[in-house]
Amino acid sequence: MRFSGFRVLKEGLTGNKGWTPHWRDPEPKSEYDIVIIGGGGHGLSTAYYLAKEHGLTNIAVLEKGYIGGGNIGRNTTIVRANYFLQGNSEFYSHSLKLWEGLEEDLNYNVMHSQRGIINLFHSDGQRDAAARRGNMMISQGDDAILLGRDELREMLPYLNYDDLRFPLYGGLYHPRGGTARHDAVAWGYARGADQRGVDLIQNCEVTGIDIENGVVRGVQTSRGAIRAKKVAMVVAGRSGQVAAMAGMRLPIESHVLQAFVTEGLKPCIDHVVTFGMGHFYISQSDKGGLVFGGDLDFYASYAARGNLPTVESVMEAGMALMPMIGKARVLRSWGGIMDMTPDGSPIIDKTGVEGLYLNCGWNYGGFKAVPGSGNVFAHLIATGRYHENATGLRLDRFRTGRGIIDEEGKGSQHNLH
Amino acid sequence: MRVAGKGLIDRTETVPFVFDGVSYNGFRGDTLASALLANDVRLMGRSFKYHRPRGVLTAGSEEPNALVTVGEGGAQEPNMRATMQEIYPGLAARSQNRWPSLGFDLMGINDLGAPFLGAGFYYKTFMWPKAFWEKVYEPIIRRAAGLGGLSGQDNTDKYESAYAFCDLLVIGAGPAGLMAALVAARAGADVILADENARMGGRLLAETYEVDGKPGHVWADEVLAELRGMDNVRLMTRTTVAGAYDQGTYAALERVLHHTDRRPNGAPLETYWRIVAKRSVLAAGALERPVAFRDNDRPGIMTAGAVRTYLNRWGVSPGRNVTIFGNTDDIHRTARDLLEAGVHVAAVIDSRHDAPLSDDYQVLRGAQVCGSAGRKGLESITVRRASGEEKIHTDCLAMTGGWNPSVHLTCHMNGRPTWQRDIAAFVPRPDAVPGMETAGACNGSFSTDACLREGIAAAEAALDDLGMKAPKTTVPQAEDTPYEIAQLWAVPGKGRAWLDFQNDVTVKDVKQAATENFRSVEHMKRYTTQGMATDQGKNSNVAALAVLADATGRGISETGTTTFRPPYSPMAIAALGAGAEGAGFKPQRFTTSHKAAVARNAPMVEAGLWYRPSYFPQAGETTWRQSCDREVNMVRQAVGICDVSPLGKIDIQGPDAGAFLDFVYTNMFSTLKVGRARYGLMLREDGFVMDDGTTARLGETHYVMTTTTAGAGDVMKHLEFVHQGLRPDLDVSFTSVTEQWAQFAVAGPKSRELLNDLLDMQLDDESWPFMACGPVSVLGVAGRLFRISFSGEHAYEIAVPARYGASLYDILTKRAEVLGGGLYGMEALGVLRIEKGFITHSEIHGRTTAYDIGMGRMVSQKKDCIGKTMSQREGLEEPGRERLVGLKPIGESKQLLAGAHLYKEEAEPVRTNDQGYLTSVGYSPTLETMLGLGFLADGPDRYGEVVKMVDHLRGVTTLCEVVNPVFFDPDGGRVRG
Amino acid sequence: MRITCPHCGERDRREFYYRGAAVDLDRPAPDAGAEAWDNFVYLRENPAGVTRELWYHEGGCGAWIVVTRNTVTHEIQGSQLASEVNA
Amino acid sequence: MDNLIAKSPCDGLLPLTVGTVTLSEEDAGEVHSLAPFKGQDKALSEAMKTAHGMAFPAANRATGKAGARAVWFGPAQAMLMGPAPDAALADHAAIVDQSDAWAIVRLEGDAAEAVLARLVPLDLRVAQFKRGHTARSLLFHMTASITRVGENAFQIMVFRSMAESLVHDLKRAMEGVAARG
Repeated sequence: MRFSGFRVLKEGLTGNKGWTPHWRDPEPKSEYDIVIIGGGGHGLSTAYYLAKEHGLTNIAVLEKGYIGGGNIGRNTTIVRANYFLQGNSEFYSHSLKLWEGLEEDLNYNVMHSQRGIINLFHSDGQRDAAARRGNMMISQGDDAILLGRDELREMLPYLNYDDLRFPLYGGLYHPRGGTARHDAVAWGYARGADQRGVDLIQNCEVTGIDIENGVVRGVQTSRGAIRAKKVAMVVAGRSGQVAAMAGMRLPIESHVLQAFVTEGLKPCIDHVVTFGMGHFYISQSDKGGLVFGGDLDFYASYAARGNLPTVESVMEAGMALMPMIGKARVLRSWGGIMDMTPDGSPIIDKTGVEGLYLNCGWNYGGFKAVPGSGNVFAHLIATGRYHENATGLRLDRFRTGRGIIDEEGKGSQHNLH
Repeated sequence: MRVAGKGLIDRTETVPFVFDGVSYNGFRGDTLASALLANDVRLMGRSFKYHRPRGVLTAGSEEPNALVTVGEGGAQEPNMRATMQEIYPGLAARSQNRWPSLGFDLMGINDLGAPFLGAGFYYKTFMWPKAFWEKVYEPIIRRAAGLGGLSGQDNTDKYESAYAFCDLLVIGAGPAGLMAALVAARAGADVILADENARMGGRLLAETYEVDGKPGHVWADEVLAELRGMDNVRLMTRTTVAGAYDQGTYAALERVLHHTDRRPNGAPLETYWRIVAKRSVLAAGALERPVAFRDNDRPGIMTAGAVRTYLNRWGVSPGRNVTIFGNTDDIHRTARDLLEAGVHVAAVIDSRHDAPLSDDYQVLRGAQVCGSAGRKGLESITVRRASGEEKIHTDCLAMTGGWNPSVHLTCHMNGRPTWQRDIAAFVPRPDAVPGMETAGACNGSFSTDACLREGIAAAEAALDDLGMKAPKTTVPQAEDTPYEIAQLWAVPGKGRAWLDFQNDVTVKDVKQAATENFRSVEHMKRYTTQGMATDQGKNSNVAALAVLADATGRGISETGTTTFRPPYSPMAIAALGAGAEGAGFKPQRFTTSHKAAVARNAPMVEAGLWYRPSYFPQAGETTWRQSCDREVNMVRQAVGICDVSPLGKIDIQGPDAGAFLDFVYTNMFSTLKVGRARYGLMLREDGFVMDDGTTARLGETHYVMTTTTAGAGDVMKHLEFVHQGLRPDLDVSFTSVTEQWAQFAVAGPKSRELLNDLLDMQLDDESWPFMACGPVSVLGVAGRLFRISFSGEHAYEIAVPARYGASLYDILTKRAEVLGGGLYGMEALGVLRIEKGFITHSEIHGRTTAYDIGMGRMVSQKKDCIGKTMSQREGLEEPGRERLVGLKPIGESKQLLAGAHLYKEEAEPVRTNDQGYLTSVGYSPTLETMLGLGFLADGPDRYGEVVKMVDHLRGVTTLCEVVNPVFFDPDGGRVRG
Repeated sequence: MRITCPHCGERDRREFYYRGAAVDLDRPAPDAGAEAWDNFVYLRENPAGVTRELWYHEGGCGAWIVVTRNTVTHEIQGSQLASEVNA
Repeated sequence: MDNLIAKSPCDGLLPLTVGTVTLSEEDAGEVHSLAPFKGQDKALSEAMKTAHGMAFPAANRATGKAGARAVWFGPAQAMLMGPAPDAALADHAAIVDQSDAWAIVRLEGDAAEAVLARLVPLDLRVAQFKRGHTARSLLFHMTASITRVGENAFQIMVFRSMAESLVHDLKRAMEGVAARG
């Protein structure tokens, strides 16, 4: 079924009786060409692009819970391409371009809203770092504008210009940055993959990866064994456990990142605003809730929930930066499990096992990467070669020291990125 | 309608208030909702999507409909629950999400478009044409967003946060909570009893139960009086325990002043509490659920429990001609209470075929309400029986679909409640929150007797865990009516039957979601927005789940639940972030010279929580550059003074101090002579540069290390880690002395002349050569002197105990000025160090190695040190790495910009041609040109080459010559001279 | 969250700085080889369950401690001074 | 001839009274950090007893009394407050002058505990945190040393440079507590 305004009108006039499932619930077959472990955003988009761009459709996506139940359903929905190191820059740029055609491509309104992102800076040194970043963004073909204090004040009059502890010097404005409706992205890719013949298998937990003589043969699951020529692990948040089934140890530590949404409010924040000195970022959803977050809780965790010190420091940053949000009430808080890597950048690579591929280490930047990640990962799986925009996301960069992509400059401690 | 002789309000005190510009009177003790109902106002809000007219559904914090805005300007509070907002003289509230008025809302037109606005409609449309989303569709959708609004002004109220500790936290002060608190308190435990309401007692205030032969509220007051008299008990009213966290930590919000317009100086409107409790008892009660039937959302339709609460607690009947509908005996209790109060009961519709009959009112057994009518308030209902449908005139329908135990807090640590079929509700799983017992209605035990018993049992269990002896407690006498329920979620039929009232989610929406394969409960929730409104599904989740289970042919427990997450009730950002406004956000650190610098009009800049002067403007100077140039020249030609106290200083002592330093620095310190200082480079274990600074040896076993300002804390942490974690065998200790000493740079050719006037001895090159250090007497005060330089000039740093800092700064300034020098700030300091090619964190930004910054040879090959092995990885020493160089403009453009990137002269300035970037720039008055430091691929091999600096952001392109980063005095003659 | 410092007893988590897995205490010899160093600096067991990790009582007494903690439930099973591990 | 003039950390900021609580700057005399060398803990404690009449404090405890106190500051570290350390101590411990490194204040009054409960994540109930108990902890965002020196009196130490923030935060807490009556 094709979605359109006309279809909504027609169904509305005929009692909304004609809607059909967005995807099937097939039984798993005993063998596939490719098994993708993980039915989150990255796994679904990988399946979608394998089918769409490489004509491969004998694919199963195995999801232990429900489609889109991982971090794609529990993030703060920010989409941007504002990185400054080689390796990241071209990759996220590629991803943003895919975002920009996503609704038409998927025939699904994911509400990608390019409302602009502003990263604030508070000193000459921070302005220099922002300039380095902005210049890289432009040289990559993306957009960036360096705002001075007065221009910032015009755009964001509600910030605290009077007595902010770290005075506002300006901001790096990324007009093409913005937000999207997170769940819809998962559903759109799921529907697109399903329509092209991919089997989405929910409630199917992988319990083992079969490897013979260094070659992958298939997986064991809670719904039986499935043979496969290629297996892709796309399970950020659980990467360590799944990789361990293949005997691998990863440069990843899992951490909890909390996020918050307030009660619905009339529109008051039109952009995504990032306050680095306070580790705080905020936007307002189309439904009216202020969606915001901050730093990790900083301790390793698989609990998908956090504790109060981080809650408070996020709220404190909000109060410091924009006191007008004080009366907004936090409706819900939640936590996601983050694959934290030692340089804060992701890993998309082959492994030491033939036919076994790895996509992990999204830190807390995985949402915006969903189209790009699936796209380049599909390319790698289908062709065996790195996509031109993903040559730097290698697993061995830590061992060799070659091409470490440490945007924060914090080094090997996983939770500092 | 106010009912005579009922309610726990103070009828002697009339309270005037305003709603939507109309003045009303209520009584002291009323909520806005009870007072409006007393004034026969039923319409209190509009729903989110369809702008349907709505009245109160409940009498508690879970209210989804009656949300109002209170206050004006910076004190404006959106989305206040009329059911919780106590009235006070002068209270002015207004309705929300309507235009132009609550009675006539143009957006009500959405309701007519409902067939096209069902579940998930927006995912399927607004995609064409592409450009219309941001420009047309999204702005329209956004305008419709939200219920209330923020004022846009800075919050004018004060908030505070606080900590509390106790042996036992009791959450909820109904019969179970009161009993638990009483038992634990009598045993001597430190008890905190917290309740969301203004008055403690829970349902005892809302029902006509007796306890120990007294009215329930009287019994509650007696218990509270006893508790109030004990100094091991803290009673916290208007306090919502909102979240359960690890190791017995709970978040709670106390609404301190919302019930009054008094704002004493400094008084908090709200206090956010973190309560640390060794044990807790959850006695949060239960929430009644509505029944879904066609048009079940009209003002006048509310839960039966709410009707009894308004009647018994506030002496208000929400209607004059009431009908009652439901599936438990509660409906009969409601009928009896109303009749006793003299309110007419038109009919009682009991869905159970075996329902009890009554002589006092008409009971329609096995019947269901299947529709309602009335434009802005209920006028009639339609009842379906086996015999057919029948219309009954009524202005209030009290409905009940049973009760949901308030399990929310037990879910906060990922506990999933279990389905208990006999009460058709979810109950907490035991030990879902470590240390928490559950008691009473939140446990699925609904009779008063069960609540009292479980309260006692929970307290006894907690006391046992605490190692305390429980006193012997007799259970007070109370009703023990069995709870009999026939499941009833949604009455079949046409039309729209509301589940989530605020978000306008209907039974049809849930069924459509199931049809579209959003069968997982999480999918259904996210697709329909069911349970995502301000009540977080407290009123609707279980019914929606039951509808989904039915639509997908599964049982309820198999279908599963969504998760309740903190907070239980929404909490203001201002409360959770209390104290962070303005200067409170992070500590401010002031040097002893701060006031003097400010007095000289120096703009202060922030650096690692410290404030430092940027430059010192003098008469006639109109730009910062003029001041900066003068200050640089002053240091190069005479003498300059700069407060360097914010640099980290760590005192390191012990027999193994030298060996320890050899391990944390790349270079040797055990060989340093006493009375000498040395520059040191410190790596992280991954081989990248961590920090740098000068370390001086004051004695055989005594060093003092200098760190960068920003790195001081991290370096201390690192030293402690290396010592405690890796080398506990070494006898060494560290003490921060950053704050002990006020330290000033005295830099320039006349620095020695200046100091010789202040010290009790004469400095010369022999006794105080470059890098010498030692104790001195400064105007009779014991201080320290270091002959070190960050400017390349003959320079010293002089330190005195901080109490003398301000005084010494004044004296140094005065004397420097006499010598043709004076103060210099961070701008000049920056230029001076760039001229010399000295690095700061702009260069050691965490991604550079010793090799990259030209200090590869400082990594001693004679010993191991932190970071050494990893710094020698193949990828970190191979050709192509970006390494430190100096850059000088040589073309037409003379401008350099930090953050600009470097390209080959002829190359297009795109990423794939990127060769490096500039980290620091400054105008050198000494060399009369801009100078830059930067990183360039294979930079040191390219001295003399011309490269192109491009700054896309600011539109600047400059050709630069690649040079050695030491621009000025490369042999260092000045620093030694 | 509350963490037990062997010196100070149970304290609020906000007083502590988290570093990572206690593998950081097992520093290889300089010549142990690339694999050993990769294991030490970068690779992690990262269990969903009980783990040993390093915390610093930064807003407290300054002790580095090894905490045994469950990453799924956040239950803390014990803590020990880091200085005793390599003593 | 110029003379160096001494200024205390809270110069111009204190004293301050709000409601029942008074905040004042404490003149603690000399302050020295004592860190015993390996195996010298006992010897140091003995030397302290001999010279200053107080033992090296156990963890989370202060010894001595007003005017001459030793406050536990961390593993193998205590602050000797009041007297200058006797020369004999140097044989057993690294001694670092901290006389100018800390802003030291006294918070006193009926509601002093309630005021600190706004800022300090410690269980300060008198049954748990008695006179002579001390803790290194946080005061809002600052690292601090907090010692109960009387039934309703606490000694608080933060870095000298943060004196203004200390007073700012405590004043706000004092006002909030006082306004509740």
